Amino acid sequence: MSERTNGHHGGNGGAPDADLGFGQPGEQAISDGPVELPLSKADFSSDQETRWCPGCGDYAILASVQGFMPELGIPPEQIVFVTGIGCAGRFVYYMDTYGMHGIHGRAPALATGVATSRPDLSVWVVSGDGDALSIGGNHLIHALRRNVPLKILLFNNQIYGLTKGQYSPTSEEGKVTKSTPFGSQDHPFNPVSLALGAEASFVARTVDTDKKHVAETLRAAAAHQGTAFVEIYQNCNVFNDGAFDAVRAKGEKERNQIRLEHGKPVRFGAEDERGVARGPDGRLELVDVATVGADALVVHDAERREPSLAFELAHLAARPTAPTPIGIFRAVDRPVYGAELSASLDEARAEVGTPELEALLHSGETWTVS
Amino acid sequence: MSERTNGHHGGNGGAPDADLGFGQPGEQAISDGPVELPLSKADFSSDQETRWCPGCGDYAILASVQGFMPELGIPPEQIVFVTGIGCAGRFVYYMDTYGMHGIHGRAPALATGVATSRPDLSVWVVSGDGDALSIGGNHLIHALRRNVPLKILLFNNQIYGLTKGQYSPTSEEGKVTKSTPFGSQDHPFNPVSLALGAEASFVARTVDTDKKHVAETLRAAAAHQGTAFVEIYQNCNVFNDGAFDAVRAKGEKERNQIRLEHGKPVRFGAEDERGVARGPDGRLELVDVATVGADALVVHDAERREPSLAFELAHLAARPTAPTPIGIFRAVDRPVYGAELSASLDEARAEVGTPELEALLHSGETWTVS
Amino acid sequence: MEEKTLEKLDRVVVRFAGDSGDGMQLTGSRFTDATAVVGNDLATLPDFPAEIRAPAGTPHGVSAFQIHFASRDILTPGDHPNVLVAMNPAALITQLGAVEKGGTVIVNEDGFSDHNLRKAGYESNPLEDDSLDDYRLFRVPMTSMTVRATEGIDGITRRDAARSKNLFALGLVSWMYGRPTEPSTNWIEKKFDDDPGVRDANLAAFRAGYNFGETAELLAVHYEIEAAPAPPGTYRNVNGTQALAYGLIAASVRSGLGLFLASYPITPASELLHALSRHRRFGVHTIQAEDEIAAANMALGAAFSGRLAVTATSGPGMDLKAETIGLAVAMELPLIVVDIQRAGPSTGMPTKTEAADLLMALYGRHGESPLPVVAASTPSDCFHSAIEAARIAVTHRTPVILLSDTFLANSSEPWKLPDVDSLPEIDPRFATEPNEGDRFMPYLRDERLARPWAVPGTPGLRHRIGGLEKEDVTGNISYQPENHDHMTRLRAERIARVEVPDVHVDDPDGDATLLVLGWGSSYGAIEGAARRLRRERGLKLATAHLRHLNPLPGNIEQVLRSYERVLVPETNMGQLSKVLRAEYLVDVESYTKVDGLPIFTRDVMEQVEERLG
Amino acid sequence: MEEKTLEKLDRVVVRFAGDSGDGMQLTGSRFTDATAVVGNDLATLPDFPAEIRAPAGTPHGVSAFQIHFASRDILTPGDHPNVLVAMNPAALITQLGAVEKGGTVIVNEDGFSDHNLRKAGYESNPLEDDSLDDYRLFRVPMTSMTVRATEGIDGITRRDAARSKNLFALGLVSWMYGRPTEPSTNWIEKKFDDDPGVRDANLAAFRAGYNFGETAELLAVHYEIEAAPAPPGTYRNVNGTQALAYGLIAASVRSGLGLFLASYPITPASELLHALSRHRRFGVHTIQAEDEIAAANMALGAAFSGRLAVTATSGPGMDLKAETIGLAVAMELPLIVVDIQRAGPSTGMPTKTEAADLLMALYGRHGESPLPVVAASTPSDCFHSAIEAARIAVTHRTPVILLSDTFLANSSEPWKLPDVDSLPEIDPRFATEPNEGDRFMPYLRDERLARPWAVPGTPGLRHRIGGLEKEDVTGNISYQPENHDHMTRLRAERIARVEVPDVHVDDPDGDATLLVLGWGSSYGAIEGAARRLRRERGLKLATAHLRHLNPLPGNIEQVLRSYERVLVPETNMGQLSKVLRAEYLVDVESYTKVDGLPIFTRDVMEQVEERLG
Ligand SMILES: Cc1ncc(C[n+]2csc(CCOP(=O)(O)OP(=O)(O)O)c2C)c(N)n1
Ligand SMILES: Cc1ncc(C[n+]2csc(CCOP(=O)(O)OP(=O)(O)O)c2C)c(N)n1
Ligand code: SF4
Ligand code: SF4
Ligand SMILES: [Mg+2]
Ligand SMILES: [Mg+2]
Repeated sequence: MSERTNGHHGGNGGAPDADLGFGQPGEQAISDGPVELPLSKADFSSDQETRWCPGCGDYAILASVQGFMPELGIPPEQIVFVTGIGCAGRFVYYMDTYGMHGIHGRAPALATGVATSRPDLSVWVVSGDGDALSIGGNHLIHALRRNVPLKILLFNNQIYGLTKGQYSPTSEEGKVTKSTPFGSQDHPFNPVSLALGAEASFVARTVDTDKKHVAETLRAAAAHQGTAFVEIYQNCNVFNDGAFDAVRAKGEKERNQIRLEHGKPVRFGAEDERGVARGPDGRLELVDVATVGADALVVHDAERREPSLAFELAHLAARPTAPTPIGIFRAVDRPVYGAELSASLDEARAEVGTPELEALLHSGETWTVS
Repeated sequence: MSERTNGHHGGNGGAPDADLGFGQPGEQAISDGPVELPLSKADFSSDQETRWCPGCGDYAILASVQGFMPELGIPPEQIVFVTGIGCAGRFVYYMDTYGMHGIHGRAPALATGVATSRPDLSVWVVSGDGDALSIGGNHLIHALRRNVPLKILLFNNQIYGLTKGQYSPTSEEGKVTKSTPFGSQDHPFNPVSLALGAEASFVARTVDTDKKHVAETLRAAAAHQGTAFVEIYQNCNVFNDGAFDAVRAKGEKERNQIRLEHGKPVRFGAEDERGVARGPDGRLELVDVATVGADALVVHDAERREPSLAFELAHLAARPTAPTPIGIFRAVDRPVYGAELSASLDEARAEVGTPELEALLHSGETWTVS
Repeated sequence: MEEKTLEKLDRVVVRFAGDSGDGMQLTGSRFTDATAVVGNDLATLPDFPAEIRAPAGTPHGVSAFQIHFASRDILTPGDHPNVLVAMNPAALITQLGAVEKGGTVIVNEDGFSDHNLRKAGYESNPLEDDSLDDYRLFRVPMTSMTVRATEGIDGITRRDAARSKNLFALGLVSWMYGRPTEPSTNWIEKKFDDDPGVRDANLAAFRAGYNFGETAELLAVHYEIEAAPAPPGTYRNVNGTQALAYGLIAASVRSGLGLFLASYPITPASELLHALSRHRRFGVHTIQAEDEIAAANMALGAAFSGRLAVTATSGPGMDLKAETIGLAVAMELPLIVVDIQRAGPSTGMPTKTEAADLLMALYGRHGESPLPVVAASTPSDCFHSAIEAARIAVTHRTPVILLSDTFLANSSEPWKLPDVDSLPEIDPRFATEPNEGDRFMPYLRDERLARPWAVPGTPGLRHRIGGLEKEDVTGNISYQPENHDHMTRLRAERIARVEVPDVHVDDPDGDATLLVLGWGSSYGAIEGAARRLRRERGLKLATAHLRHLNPLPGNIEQVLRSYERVLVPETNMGQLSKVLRAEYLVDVESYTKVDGLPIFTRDVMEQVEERLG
Repeated sequence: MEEKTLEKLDRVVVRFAGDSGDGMQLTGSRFTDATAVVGNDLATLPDFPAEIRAPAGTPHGVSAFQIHFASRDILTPGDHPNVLVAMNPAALITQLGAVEKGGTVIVNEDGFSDHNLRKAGYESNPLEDDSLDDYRLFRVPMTSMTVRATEGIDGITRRDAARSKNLFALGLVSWMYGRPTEPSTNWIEKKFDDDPGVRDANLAAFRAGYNFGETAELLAVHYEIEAAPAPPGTYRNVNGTQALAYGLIAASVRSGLGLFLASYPITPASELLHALSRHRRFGVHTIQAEDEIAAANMALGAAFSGRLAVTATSGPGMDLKAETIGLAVAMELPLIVVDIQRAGPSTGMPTKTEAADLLMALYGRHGESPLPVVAASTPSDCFHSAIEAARIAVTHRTPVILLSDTFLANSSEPWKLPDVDSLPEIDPRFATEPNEGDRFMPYLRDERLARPWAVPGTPGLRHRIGGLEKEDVTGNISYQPENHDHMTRLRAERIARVEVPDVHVDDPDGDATLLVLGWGSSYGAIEGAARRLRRERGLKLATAHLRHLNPLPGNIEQVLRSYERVLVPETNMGQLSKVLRAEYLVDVESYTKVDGLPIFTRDVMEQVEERLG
């Protein structure tokens, strides 16, 4: 096993805790590990043929991830992708890293086993809205509250792709699908809201085709020390085409993407002419900047310990069909689960052997027959 | 099966939607169903011997529930209690209603089956912090988002009682228990925060021994049309004694209980001398009323559609060891899952028989051999 | 134009194969309907790709549909196609292996571009080298002929037109086998009623194909397959999923119990959820649960509430439901658990068939938790098996596992519609009164050892049930050793007492020495093989097929002992064999096939010939 | 003071019983330690109430501890106590049934208040009516004598003092059986080092009890039980849980693999989580997961990462882990799944014992997913079975199910500590290099058919595994029929090839006609019964005990065929019998006991006598 340490995990090297590297491409690219050659996208691309439907948003995400990975400066053998079942779950086969394609919904638990037992690895989970929020909802919220060192990418296409088009826990009310010919009755989850309610320390949202924003978001996620949860709006052009057009389609996204940037006032619109301000009753509202004045705008603070601002922002849009926040909602440091422990256990283990085992067995009351 | 309808479910009778009956004891006690004799606590008490540890907080809750039930005016045979496994799970045996004692963590799903197939019943779930938040977390959040017509009582003692004292998802970080002799590493859930993140339409919190407040809370929960989620701080005097002393013990609770009342400014303290106000950066803060003035206090609005105020209030106290909100955080109406459907399906079914079945089988292309 | 030869055939197996986007399933089902109308017996099997929509032209994106039709009673979709219609090289390369040597291969020549050949993995063009020498090859430029036939239709581009090439193929094959054109043209007209352009293009393509057959010199022969003698009655085609859905609805109507299905999507069981979701008219309540555990619990909650409760899944979902099924065993409530088996272990091959969940159905729960297991044998038998499962569940107050598999779920056959009045009535016998003085004892049993079903809302019968061991009669929690011993044996006994009919043995002359005993979807292959071996080779063999896997029929031991040898073919590693050997100490012989395909008639024939040949 | 009589005894079974708060477990373990020091062989069994803390004085709140000790090799905690120490009426009413007729009953007279009698359910005082006529009754006012003995100790109230009455009982029984006082007084002194009041009160109570025995006229006889002949070595007491924990740690040390346990609390498996959580010094990583599914997946993730991965649970948790175990089968990774069986079905009787998960262990997953199953037979054998499970898992790259049960987990016996160097070494043989040219094939197999274990971090060996069917050698996803058939048979074959030692048969004269074949915790009862029947009745019977349930030992068939009759006693409805019958068509006879209690020596004796008597 490699003894390599690098800037990605642990406090020694790489980005210091306070700097999440928002919008500073390349900053994480320098590693203090003995990487021999600069890595390229090809180093992260496996020889398996991709088998998503032509036009699927998963392709764009795959390209972004493969393109972004070299930046981390982590050799691919130190990286593990873990996925569940679903179209999103196939992601693992296309990354030339170590990988586990688990059963439906359990990827966060599998990955917890990897990450807690091997803090030297960089562990990434890819999951779908059914995988992570329907059958796997419990493992997700528990990974989040524990703050396991994982990057969890949720490909949210608001539908079950692999099983051919049933509604998912993020589908809108009244959704007509094969399993709901009369329209679904379910009120959907807002994944960002759920994650915040579950104590997530890092919560972000991005859009499949927005390469640059995806990379920025992944960069911040990679720099985060605990669980980073990233919702990615992903178009399923076969079973739910256009679900995210409001924030994804040319001509609409310019109007509807509310880009959150830490420390900056929340503004959006083609000309940044709109913004978010706190109304007289204390609620956040969408406003015209011209009307309220730029000073009235809420300044985004992703590092606030108390998650309410992030929660309020998440609730600006119940569905991604109108102005919707994109970016990093929350990024705060809190103790990381298990990682340090595992290292100290490895050290402990290195010190014990036959004599200690002997002593252990002889502990407590013993007697001797001769 | 009884054809009885009563004021408890459906819109016909009982409390109108807008009035949740906060703090108005007895209002729900009048039923328009043909109840023959007024019901008493004894009607809801089974003949099974209670088997909790002497001094357990569960006794107080049981007494409150049994005492409150007659108010509903619902005959006991129309009521179903569903529980999971844990000390809390034993609750079902002591209620003289219909009851299912399910397996660990699955009570919300069992109860969803009961409530959606039988909208004429009043369905109550009793669960523990391990049952509902550890193994059963997923069913809980899905019941909440769907808004199934259930009342879910979470007996939170911040410990696994029945299995003799392991830490639970609500135990504080560093908790030393049998399974964590060196202290737990887990960051706990805040059940109210989790429920709000999961789209819960009714969220409240109360304290086992506070009979009056428990009854008030149950009353509002019963009047709520969808899923009502009630966290009850419950003392486990054997494995986690005193966990809630700050809000439960005489001399402390007067200081630390922040009673939330819809439409009222949020004040607390023995003399109501303290309160909650929004600070300059938009955050909620605990303040001295004398300093900021009563007008500066936040007015609680449990009926606000947007859940952020409730969420902020939930985050005033990370742990119940300091001033902590008690009461109804959120109570909003939104479509109830399944109930109406089931009634309409029953009607549909009443209209079909052999001829319709015959026609169904003959639908599509048929041919005849003679 | 010379006159074409008309030959008579007994039976034909045709497989249509093309890209997922080529509409092969539609072609197949239209051909099936036209075939049914002629009065042939038939059986079909669609074969979907594992991917949702693999890149066009690749082998893993091939979609196929096989139909077997005949002038006599047939039982399976056929082992090896006599005719393969291949719309592109990928279809040819993946499907050719199955075609009988000397069989007919009709290709859409236009699909064989260099690009497509490469994508399919051909190094040279199989139409031009010798790779098809063993077959009768017909090269038909289907795409271009379709485009030509549709020229001038309003609003139809060349691209649109090309998409109708499947109807050209349908027309051509319809001509070859003398299928009437009306069922297909009527269907097209109705289906595309509101889109005249598409309607006309499809009609033109269909007619072009048909006429091409009639006129082109290429095809000199066409065939006649006479109507199969069939018992009088009204027939329709059903696949196993539809039949299962109808069976559950029928059980609901016959019992007066509202049907409640909670399910979590999984291939191939999702189709049952889809099918039942459409039947609100019959009061069918369906819920897509958050997972299989929730689905099972919701169904159990509905069962307690007095519904005909069902949960349906496939292998991985069965694992997850195990604990809840155990709870249902302890609660003694009626619950139907449908397992549409697929090829495992683990995620396995989700679109392939296998029947390897039998031992799990019997033993896949902790502790002693016996329950009845019923297995369907043909697509239409899914209807009757569903009713049987419901009857047992309701009458005996027990969860029942109903086994089907991918092959049954997807394949279809003509079904003689039953007389609804002849279907068994199922009496829920709800408890309405106290049963011991003025008290209600939830575990006081009837002559079947079944306990009363008292649903919430019934005055005077309030009670509480759960998974802790219960005292018999009172249902109170009990840790008494004697009670647990009693209850464990009683639970076993009450399942053992479920009355199931004797297994029927088909031994025409009563002198066979070999019994072929099957269960599940191997029925068609076993029966088909037996008929052919008897007819063509005069072999003496007996057959029997088990619907009830637990309890086993009362006469099974005697049947097993009546034959020198017993062959049990299974699409698993010999699970029923294990059960029979353990139960009766009979040295049954196992034939196992675990390649994700159904057992073929030929497989059984080979096995029997090895033993009797 | 007259001299007391000293009688010699071979063996005694004592049961201490009282309220949960009475400290009976402590009394029992102190007595055990003093007994071990004397050199008696012994076996113990605690018996906890199901409730956490039932209201004092009620029958369901009774806590008991049984110890069997003897001057010869014994094997079980004993069937029926010769002596019952009952601290209150509830203890008497619940435990008396087990006591042998004519046995000794020592009661704490002070506990028999009217109030307590009523709570226990007595209508009249059994000390005063004739209900104890069949026993030798000793009424000792333990509480008041304890209070008197502790008078004057600083800071000790009467209430405090009364709580030491269990040490009075300990002292009294220690005198009766000639146990040395030092182990107990030393223990008290060390334990309450920092609380002199409590220390002195406990010492005083203990001495008062001891002296009461020596002086009071009540007890005229005391007993001597000579040291049992035992092989030389160092001994300690262990229960099954401790031994299992030590075994896993030993396997970690011997393999060099970090031990990783992910578990979700459940009775009785929680104790293993508790035990291992204390051993950070050995690098043991324990996680309390959110549920059993998560626990299994965490362990599997750790296995992939190169750990000695373990997940532990009891029946209901096994149901939940089934799907993940199937994934481990497909992934071919080492994983130890510990199932500490309890009485089922469903929630059942969580504190009672049963061994009814064998068939689930073998077949409780969908599809064909074979894996090795190992079962421990005695508390100390849990140590060796754990190492054996680890050896098979690591060497053969497979999940292994290790079965224990409530009885084994809780009962204890002296354990001759093994020489650590003699324990098997386990070589993980991690892959470090490409295995086919410069490529790495994750499913290229060794002579055992095991695939390479290449852990993340190893350069050049990047690969991806999962639950979809994989092509052999490459590990790529494959839907090829032939590959699936090959892989399914290969998975079966590689488990069948796991080398397991032959089963040892104990047939002293080689002329027995009856073989008693067991597995799991019935070992002690079977061996004990056999020894007594041979010694006392001269019966000819052979015994054998299976540690490996899958694959079965190579010689088992020949062993089964060597005896006219084979009796298989099980605490289930005959699960091993089923397996043996199916596998070998041998008409083994099943003795089944499903009352939540272990099999007793007497049970086996009766069964054998019925057949040989
Ligand atoms: C235990 C289990 N249940 C159900 C399934 C079937 N299944 C596979 S993927 C999936 C949902 C896929 O939806 P999502 O997670 O949103 O992924 P997508 O395909 O949309 O990327 C389901 C229900 C399964 N494989 N295993
Ligand atoms: C599947 C399963 N896993 C584990 C258990 C063991 N178990 C029973 S109750 C419980 C937790 C109890 O804690 P909580 O829900 O907080 O209830 P409390 O006893 O504190 O009221 C556990 C782990 C079980 N019965 N079933
Ligand atoms: S079904 Fe949807 S999500 Fe799946 S591969 Fe196709 S387009 Fe993508
Ligand atoms: S263990 Fe705790 S929660 Fe359980 S009954 Fe006892 S005091 Fe109550
Ligand atoms: Mg999806
Ligand atoms: Mg608890």
